[in-house]
Amino acid sequence: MTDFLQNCIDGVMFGSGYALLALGFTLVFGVMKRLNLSFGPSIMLGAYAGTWVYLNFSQNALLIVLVTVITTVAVGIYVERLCFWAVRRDAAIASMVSSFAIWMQLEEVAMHLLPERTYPFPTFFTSTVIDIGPFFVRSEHISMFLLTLVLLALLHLFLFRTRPGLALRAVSDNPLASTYMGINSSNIFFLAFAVVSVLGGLAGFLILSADSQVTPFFGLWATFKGLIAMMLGGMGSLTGAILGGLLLGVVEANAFWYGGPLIRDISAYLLLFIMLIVRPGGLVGQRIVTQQQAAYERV
Amino acid sequence: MLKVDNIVTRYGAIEALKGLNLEAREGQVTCLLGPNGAGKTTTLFTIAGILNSHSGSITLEKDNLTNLSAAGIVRKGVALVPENRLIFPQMSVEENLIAGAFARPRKDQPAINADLKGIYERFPQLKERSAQSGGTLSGGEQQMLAIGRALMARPKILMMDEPSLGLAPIIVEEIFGIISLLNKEGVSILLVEQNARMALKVAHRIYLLEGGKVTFNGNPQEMQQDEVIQRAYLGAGST
Amino acid sequence: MLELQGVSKTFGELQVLRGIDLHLRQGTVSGLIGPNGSGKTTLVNIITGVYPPDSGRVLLDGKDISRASADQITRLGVSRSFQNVRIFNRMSVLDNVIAALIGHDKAGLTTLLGRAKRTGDPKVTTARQALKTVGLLEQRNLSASELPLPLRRRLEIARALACDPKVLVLDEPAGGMTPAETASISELIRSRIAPGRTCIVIEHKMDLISHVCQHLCVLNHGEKIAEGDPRSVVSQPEVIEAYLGRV
Amino acid sequence: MPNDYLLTVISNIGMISLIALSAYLLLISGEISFGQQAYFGISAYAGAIATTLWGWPLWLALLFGSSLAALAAGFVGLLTLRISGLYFSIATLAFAEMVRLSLFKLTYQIEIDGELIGPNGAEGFGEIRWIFDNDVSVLEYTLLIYGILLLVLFFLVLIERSRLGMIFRMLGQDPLLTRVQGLNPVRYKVTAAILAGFIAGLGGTLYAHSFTYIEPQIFNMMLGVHALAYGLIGGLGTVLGPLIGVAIDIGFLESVRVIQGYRMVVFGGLVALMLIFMPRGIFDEKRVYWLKSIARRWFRA
Repeated sequence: MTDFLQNCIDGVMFGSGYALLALGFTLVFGVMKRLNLSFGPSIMLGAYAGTWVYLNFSQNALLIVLVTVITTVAVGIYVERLCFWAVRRDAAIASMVSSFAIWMQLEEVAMHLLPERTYPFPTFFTSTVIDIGPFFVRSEHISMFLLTLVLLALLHLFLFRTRPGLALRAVSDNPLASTYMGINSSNIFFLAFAVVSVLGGLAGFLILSADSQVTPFFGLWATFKGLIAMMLGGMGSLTGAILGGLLLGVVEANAFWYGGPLIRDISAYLLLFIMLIVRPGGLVGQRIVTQQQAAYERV
Repeated sequence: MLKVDNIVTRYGAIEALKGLNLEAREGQVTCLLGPNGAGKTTTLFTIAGILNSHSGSITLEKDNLTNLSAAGIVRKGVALVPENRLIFPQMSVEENLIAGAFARPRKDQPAINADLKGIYERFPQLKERSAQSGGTLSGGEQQMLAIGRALMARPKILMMDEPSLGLAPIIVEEIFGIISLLNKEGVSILLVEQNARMALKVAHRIYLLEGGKVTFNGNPQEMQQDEVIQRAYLGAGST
Repeated sequence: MLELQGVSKTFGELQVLRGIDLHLRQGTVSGLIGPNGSGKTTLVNIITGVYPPDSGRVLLDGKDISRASADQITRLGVSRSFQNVRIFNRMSVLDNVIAALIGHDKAGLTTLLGRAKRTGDPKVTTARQALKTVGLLEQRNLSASELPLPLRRRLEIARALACDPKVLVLDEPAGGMTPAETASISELIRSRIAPGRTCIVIEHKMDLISHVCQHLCVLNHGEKIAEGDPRSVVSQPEVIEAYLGRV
Repeated sequence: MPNDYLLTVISNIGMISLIALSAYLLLISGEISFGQQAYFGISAYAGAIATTLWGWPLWLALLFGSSLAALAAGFVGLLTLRISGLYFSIATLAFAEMVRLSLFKLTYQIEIDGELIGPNGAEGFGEIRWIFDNDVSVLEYTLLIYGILLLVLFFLVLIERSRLGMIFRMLGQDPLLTRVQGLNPVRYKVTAAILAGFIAGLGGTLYAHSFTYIEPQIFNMMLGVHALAYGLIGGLGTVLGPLIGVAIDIGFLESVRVIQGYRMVVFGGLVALMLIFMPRGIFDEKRVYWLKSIARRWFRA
């Protein structure tokens, strides 16, 4: 029982990282109704740029965070213009496949930047273990968890308390109507990608920093974890992204403890597969689906 | 007030508007009638900047609107109540209304709040449901919301695209009541409508569109005197 | 012919239909009117099997079809059009009608692997006939997406008609049309389509309703508030209050 | 005498074409599968086990591997009936990843000629010696691949012209509308999934015997999404579309030395640009229709 609870604590801590990644997916999906598969790889490229600066120039933490986030945003905007803005509005599949094509580009660029398999990623968390009764938590995980909460609160404020936030939600709700309100949807897509990339860059930095190393596989890893967490929670839902991230973290932590790394990975996919079959809307998505149906019936 | 001068608009190779002229006068209801595909909605979209015209000019009072961005045109004082209402289904009624004022500058906030109150006074049903999400409203209420939302932009001219589409006769009656009330309060309206009989009741001036061109313009009396037009636009069976 | 007994349906917390009874006689055109959100489209969706009713029964020729799926109901002879026109946009006009006929073939292996349009296939003749009835024969080789709205609505009718259905359901056949276009489609329905066929027509345009319907049913808030001869129904005060207004 | 490198590229094009065709078949019926690599992989392992460990002839192994793949595809198709669009894509991806990860656990070895042979988890599955044992030259094997590819193409052309093909395309445009034409989408969705699984399976067994070594890592998402991209590049209007896509990637880009090391940059950019201007590929429905009408006019003249 203690083991299980300890796993759950670890899972929640790590799941908060997944939640951040899922938020990135869910925001873009909510606004554009499209999947950005190259979200993970753009974070990876951002982290590579950060590592490159770390190895060659400076070990200043703030500078590396900045380089990571700015590169992620730049790559995110490149992806947005090429795979989303330029692609026809009615071709959602084309955008998804296109973002995948760019993924391969990004991976190759990263390999040219730093050709080795693994690089150390700067760690700025002092690693200590904190005991709480029979349980223990690593301090870097606590900082990650707290930072996630802060980012989440900021995102919520942005979406529900600011004008750009309102515009973003309007475009997400009815893109055509928002044009008539004088909202420039192209700018909003741009904004959504920028916001998501900032989130992604920070999430990537937190996760890699806790891990203290970076590999080219981080792109694949981040895309998959974010995607799974979003689908588990429900596509396009902010609450869903967070719940999905935490659920994924908890399930993985337990599967790892009782079965090892392979079982951990399989369990994540199995969970996703079952969720999609039994409850495609995810943890909170079902309610939204019904609401939409009711709205449709009335008009 | 709003002058459309010799506008040509194309969809790819197809010319949807072939040199269209019209004028909407201050304080009047101007109505566009015509068959499907005549270019009525295209005209509204071109004025609103959602489509770009190929040649010609559009002016509102002294402002040249030709090929401004959609956002810019809303800011100049043209608001559109779109076909099929197109409210924001997941956002609350209040958020829908606030979104309507999006093009107004931030310093207008006190005025925006006052306008919101004004809309609620005009449409008490919307106030009752201000926290409900837009998608849960009935068709007629959604149309009211769409009108209220457009008014939040404080437009000089309000363009309405088929406000009666798919609505029950009693609701159509109500919506046209709102239109003529707004007009009496001094709002200039450019109306596209299939329901010619209702439109004739509120319009000051009628434009008939056919194949991207104006084929007739005049006041409702003149239109009712012309038998050919009568038969074509009011329907054979109508009296 | 087609009979509804106590049909109810709820979406989430919203009760869209409450105990609807309806009886359609063979060969008559029945109008279904009511304010927006009164449940007309939901009723049609239940009749055509898009979803099942929560309670109550739908009988076609005395046979309970309320649990049958949409494809089974179509094969039993109920065809429909849609309020928001639905056509196969990446197919030609003729292929759209042939598509409807394919659904009525027996699904044996040889039929499935046989060519969709052999020369001299009776299906092509039937499809052309249906297009001719609605006046679309000349446009048969156009891509369906190129048709303007009034012709799309006609294509939907042709597609439904081609299968020679027992019951034909038209959901706002004149939606988005001008008075002249409405007059022309209502004449088409009255003279070419309705004779000898059981039809349900949903429409807000009372001109069309009074032109084509022999029977009228009014829904409000998911309940039937009036039914009977169109002329007497439209003069009932409840109907005027809920739907027509003082025209 | 054609050189072996060229032949390898050519046979590679043939085998990858099979998985691209399988993704294409689903694409035209309106489903985007990210998981066709699972069926490719299942059949690769099953087919290789059949010849190498059980000593079956290749044709039987092909049939066995592909049928197993079709069975799995049908099973997934049945489970995922209720979902479509993105949900379907992600579900297929999840299944494919489960298969790939399970292959890491698959150990089944038999001692043959004093050597342990068979799949061994992450170590992979080597010594698939059917080609050497039966003295089949690279050229002969390439011909075999293309023979099978031709058969599949012939079958797909047959389907395209048939009622079944029309039903697939109807499903791809509007499932609800298809349903109210009296067609049961359940039956046709599963049919499409099984056929697609079988075709991917053919590619899988052929692949295993051509490369003589397979490991779980080969059957990752990259393979599946490539398969999908090929159809979208070549065009969704004709069965030749996916083949053109494969030829452009493997045939053209792999052989142009100048872009060695930057192949993905070029390919990725190319795909992204193509999708902007032709979202349904080079030969989409419209262009195919146009070409056909030109051909008909030529034919008559």
